[in-house]
Amino acid sequence: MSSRRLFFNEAIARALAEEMEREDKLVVLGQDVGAYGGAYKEFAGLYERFGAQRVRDTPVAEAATIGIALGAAAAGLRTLVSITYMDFLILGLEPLVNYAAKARYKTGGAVRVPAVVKTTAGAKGQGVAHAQCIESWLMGVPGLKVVAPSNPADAYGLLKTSLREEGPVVFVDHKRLFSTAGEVPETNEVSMPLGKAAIVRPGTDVTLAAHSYAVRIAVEAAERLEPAGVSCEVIDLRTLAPLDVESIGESVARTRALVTLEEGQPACGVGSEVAFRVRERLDVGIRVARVAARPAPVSSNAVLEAEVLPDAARVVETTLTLLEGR
Amino acid sequence: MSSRRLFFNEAIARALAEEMEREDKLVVLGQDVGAYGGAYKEFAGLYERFGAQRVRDTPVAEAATIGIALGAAAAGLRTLVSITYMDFLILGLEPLVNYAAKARYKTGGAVRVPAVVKTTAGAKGQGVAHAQCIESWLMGVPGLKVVAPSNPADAYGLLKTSLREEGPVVFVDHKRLFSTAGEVPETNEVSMPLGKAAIVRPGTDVTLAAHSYAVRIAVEAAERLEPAGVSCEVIDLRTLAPLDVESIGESVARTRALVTLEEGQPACGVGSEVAFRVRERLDVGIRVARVAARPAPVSSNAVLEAEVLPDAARVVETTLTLLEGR
Amino acid sequence: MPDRPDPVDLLRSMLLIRKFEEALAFQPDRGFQLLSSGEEAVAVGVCAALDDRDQLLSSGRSIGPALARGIEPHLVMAELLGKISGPNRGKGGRGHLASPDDGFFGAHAVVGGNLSIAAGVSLAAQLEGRGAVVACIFGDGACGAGALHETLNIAALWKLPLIFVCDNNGFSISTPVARGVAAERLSDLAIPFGIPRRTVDGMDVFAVYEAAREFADVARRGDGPGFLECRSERFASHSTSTRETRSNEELAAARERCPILHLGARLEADGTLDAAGRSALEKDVEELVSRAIRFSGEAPRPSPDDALSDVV
Amino acid sequence: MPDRPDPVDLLRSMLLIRKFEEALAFQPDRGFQLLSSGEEAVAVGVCAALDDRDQLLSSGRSIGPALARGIEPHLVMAELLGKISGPNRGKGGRGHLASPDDGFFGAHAVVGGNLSIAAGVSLAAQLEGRGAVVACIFGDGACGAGALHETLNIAALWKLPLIFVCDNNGFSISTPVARGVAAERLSDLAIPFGIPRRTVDGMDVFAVYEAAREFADVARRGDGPGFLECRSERFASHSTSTRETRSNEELAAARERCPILHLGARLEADGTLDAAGRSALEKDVEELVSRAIRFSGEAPRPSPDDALSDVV
Ligand SMILES: Cc1ncc(C[n+]2csc(CCOP(=O)(O)OP(=O)(O)O)c2C)c(N)n1
Ligand SMILES: Cc1ncc(C[n+]2csc(CCOP(=O)(O)OP(=O)(O)O)c2C)c(N)n1
Ligand SMILES: [Mg+2]
Ligand SMILES: [Mg+2]
Repeated sequence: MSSRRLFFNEAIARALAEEMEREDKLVVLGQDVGAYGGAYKEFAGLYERFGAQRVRDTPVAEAATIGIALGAAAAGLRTLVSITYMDFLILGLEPLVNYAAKARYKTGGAVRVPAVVKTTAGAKGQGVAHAQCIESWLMGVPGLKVVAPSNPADAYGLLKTSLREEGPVVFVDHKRLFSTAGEVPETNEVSMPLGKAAIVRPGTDVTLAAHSYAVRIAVEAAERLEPAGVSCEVIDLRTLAPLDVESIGESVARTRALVTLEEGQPACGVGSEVAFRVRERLDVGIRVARVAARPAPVSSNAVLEAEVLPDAARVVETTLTLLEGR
Repeated sequence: MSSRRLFFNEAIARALAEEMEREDKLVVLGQDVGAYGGAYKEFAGLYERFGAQRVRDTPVAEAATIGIALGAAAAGLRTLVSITYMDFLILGLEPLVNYAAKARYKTGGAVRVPAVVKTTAGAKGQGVAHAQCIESWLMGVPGLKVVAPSNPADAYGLLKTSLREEGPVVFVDHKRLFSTAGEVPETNEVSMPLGKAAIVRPGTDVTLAAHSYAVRIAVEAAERLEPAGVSCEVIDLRTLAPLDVESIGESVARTRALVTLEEGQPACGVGSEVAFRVRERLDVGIRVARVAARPAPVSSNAVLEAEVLPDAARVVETTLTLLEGR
Repeated sequence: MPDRPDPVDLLRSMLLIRKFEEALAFQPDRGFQLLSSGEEAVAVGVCAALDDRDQLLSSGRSIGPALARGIEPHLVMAELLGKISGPNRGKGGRGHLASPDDGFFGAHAVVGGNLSIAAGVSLAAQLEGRGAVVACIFGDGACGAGALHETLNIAALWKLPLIFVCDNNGFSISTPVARGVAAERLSDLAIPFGIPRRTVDGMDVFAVYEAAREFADVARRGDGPGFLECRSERFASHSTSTRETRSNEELAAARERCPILHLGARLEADGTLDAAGRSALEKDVEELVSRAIRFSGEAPRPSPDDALSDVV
Repeated sequence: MPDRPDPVDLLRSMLLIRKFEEALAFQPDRGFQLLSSGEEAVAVGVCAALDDRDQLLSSGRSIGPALARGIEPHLVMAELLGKISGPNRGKGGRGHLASPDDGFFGAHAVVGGNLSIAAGVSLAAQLEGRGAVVACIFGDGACGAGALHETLNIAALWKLPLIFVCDNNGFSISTPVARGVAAERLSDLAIPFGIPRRTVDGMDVFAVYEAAREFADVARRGDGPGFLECRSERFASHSTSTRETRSNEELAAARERCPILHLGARLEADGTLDAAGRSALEKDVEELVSRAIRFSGEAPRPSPDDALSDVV
């Protein structure tokens, strides 16, 4: 299949453009998503092409904006609502968690909410309230799907799939990913199911499991560990809910060691869940460690940000310690 | 020390009355906390005793109410803000997570927020949006302490301690606990530190770790397992952040088996964190299982509610399966 | 939709709500309920202004709105009592009752939580372009919530076909409206956004109907939202398990304003409905209610397996 | 507090903000900044109405407010550049700068997030009973947020000593206020709550001062909050890393309204400040700014260990 090199933000814009072309009922809402094209130009071109009715700038009112997107989807539209940063998603969790996630259940199937809530996680110099990764909160909400791609091809594929789901999906991207490039297949087909992790680097000694931007850190760590004689298998979770425990489990069954990596906090994080589920599945003893943010807010201060965020050096160190005396 | 039998709601009211007596700057805010005395009478008598300035009914505006309580605490008062149900705490997480939890850090120590956010978790026939237990979300927020007592004495002791903390504390109680009774020491002293779990029932074969109402379920399960020859040690976590990993770890080091129990969802839940931390600490292999809500919303429907919530029978079954072929 | 609803139909509809709730109160396993008795005229008046295309959303005080919108009483009763024959298979109950096919998009037990959802439903209606409107009933308590502000603003900016119906029964649980909302008239909350507003006697079903009809017409024409405050009385305590905070005198004064009493007297006085007609009407309604009780009594509860269906 | 502030002081304060930001823009490691250039008169006018007991809170556009409140420029610069000598040890930065001892309770980078916090600070002031007031500066963008409604309502109910200062610079990032808020005048948002309101020219520091002073006096007397809308212009793009969306003509028109230009001309015209006085003033200010740059340049960054201090 032929492919084209796109930036992550371009992959999002392309997926949206194709899906809006295909589905008249798909409407995009969010702050500065219109003529401005989004904080990271990930909506570039949509307003010009589909107009102000279908690409709607909203006031700074995250709660109502999400509620409106969900209500509209429940009533027959399909919607994608953009929440600039995941920190502000907190303002609009009420309709997402109390209404949309439960709508199908509580109505006994009478109402479904085919909406995508797209939001940007991660730290990049903007300080304590523009930096958080709280995707783990959403993993424990029955009725929500949670997607967190690490590269343009997955962003494209998973967004298209998400936009065709029958229930609410939270699509989490990352500030540091928008300007990364990658090959994206030249196809309009939807062929990337939710709930499938990917082995992005095969290896034999340890499995590194990560999602979103942290996958790049994991790969970097794997490259650094190779000369030290440690062969890392890097797994990109891609979807956090449903979680592809099977693929991670298969990998760990081979490597017998798991290091989870995430940019968010460790406590009740993605890593603790992955670790629990994998161990539950395997009947052999495995070594497990997790790497995550240190337990502090993420300051805009470059020194402090770098210290709190996980990096390849910490993954290397943790992995070496874990494998010590193998 | 002499003690008196109190209901859980009375223990809360007593702790508050004593602390308000001692500290003029302590103010209580929330819906129907005034003359009405709170949804569960847990504020009974305070309004009559301390007046409308210090016991303030608020509009249905969880976000601003929490923000005001936090801002007032930051500016020199001490506040307790009541959020009737934890489901509505979602509406006011923004100031709690983005402001209060980070205030001390982001100001380099210039601002502290000695506030208690009290809220009621758990299901009791009121349906999908009046039933949730999301305390695990808060465990991953640096800067927050999270307390979740299971009995009147702990509610009394931990609330008093929380009201004297220098930073924000979330105090989680439970609908089914208010009408439970227990002995509460007749002392005005504060002697119950945060971060200390309690062994509420000693045992040798397996450690059951739970918090809040689930502790009662754990004890019930332990009683049922005894005739089957399984001796359970029940640990009441009492504080979720900080988490007393040391005590749990010591217990599990002896029993070599851990079953976590919580009413909330399993994914990224309290149990997964407890399990991770305990395993990280011990250098021996242990058996671990978790019991939590089944992955669905909790309906007001009695049949469905009972099916989704964890109960003693599931704890018994899980424990027996875990210990099989010991 | 007829230009003016039949007053006897309105009376029937209000009577149905009242008698339905009286019967419900006698059901042993009725659980936690919020009753609409006293506030029937709000739901019935608003629904008289809606047609088949339209959708209604309510707060957790949903029984009146659901019945007024025409969902069959036996189905409502089954849902409230947790039976599988309810429109939501007994999963939603009172707090989340929904039947979009009947034009009742649903209740939402989070105060103020229905507002932005309703605006979304009205956005879908607007883009569909069939002239449908959406009405959203919320309480005076919800007027303290930021959700109202955000939704009013966007509804005004986007000229959404949405009727904000504030059922002001004077209380949010124990808190009187004067201590919950600083606005003198709750409809004043619409002023800044340039949204047309009315405050009417919520115990007068015609006053409610006429104002709702006016806003529905405006919205259908594409001229955007309206804000209708209906001043009503709640006859019972906040919920079936909440302590009453009003004195007997206050309660008696509230019950004096009974919308059924007043409309009944008026129809008798002007000869529209004589004693015989009235008792036939009552019998009809009682029959419906008995059938609802019978049906829901016989209907099965869900099985435990249903707990895990329709999740994702 | 003098009954009327010295106009030369106001000019100096505005000039300081302008020159401070010009210097900041040249710092290589300045990071992500939101500048107040063009909006100086809002912060300076409001601060002229506050005294030592009072507290100010701002949005993430905090540089003007912090300097206007009198935090030493070298300390502000150190904080913005992430140095340990800043009032927040370099942890807060522009988005969360705070110095309560200087009467600047703090910036908060969440739009609308400072409103309820400010109301809480004003509740503490009210209960303390020393007549202190709190001013909270927020943008036009924040007027779409539910936080404003909830806070206005409670402030009105409780008569909090709080001045809501809306710095309406016409835009929320790329969104013009007319598409963000349906209210014709943003101060109309106060109407339903019975809160006194004013809309003034935010480029005229005296107009801002006088209205702020009036509301401060009201609040100090115990008569509750006020809402002051100041219509201003932002001279740069939303942030130092945001694309500009206005045309050159629009920008030029905005800059025509420069508050410093106008006050300078006026003071020259009426003889208050002659050319020599003006250049002395400029030199003073430049000296302060150079010192700030020097000081912050030499100040150390935090060490990685500081990342884990002051968390709980
Ligand atoms: C966000 C939220 N906060 C609190 C509650 C608890 N609660 C349930 S009903 C109710 C009263 C609301 O009053 P109002 O809006 O006037 O409606 P009414 O009960 O009078 O019909 C409250 C506070 C809730 N359901 N949702
Ligand atoms: C709750 C929230 N939503 C979105 C943002 C992103 N954001 C940062 S500044 C800004 C513009 C706000 O406009 P306005 O209130 O007018 O302030 P101005 O930037 O014009 O000073 C936005 C949307 C945010 N910080 N917080
Ligand atoms: Mg009410
Ligand atoms: Mg602005």
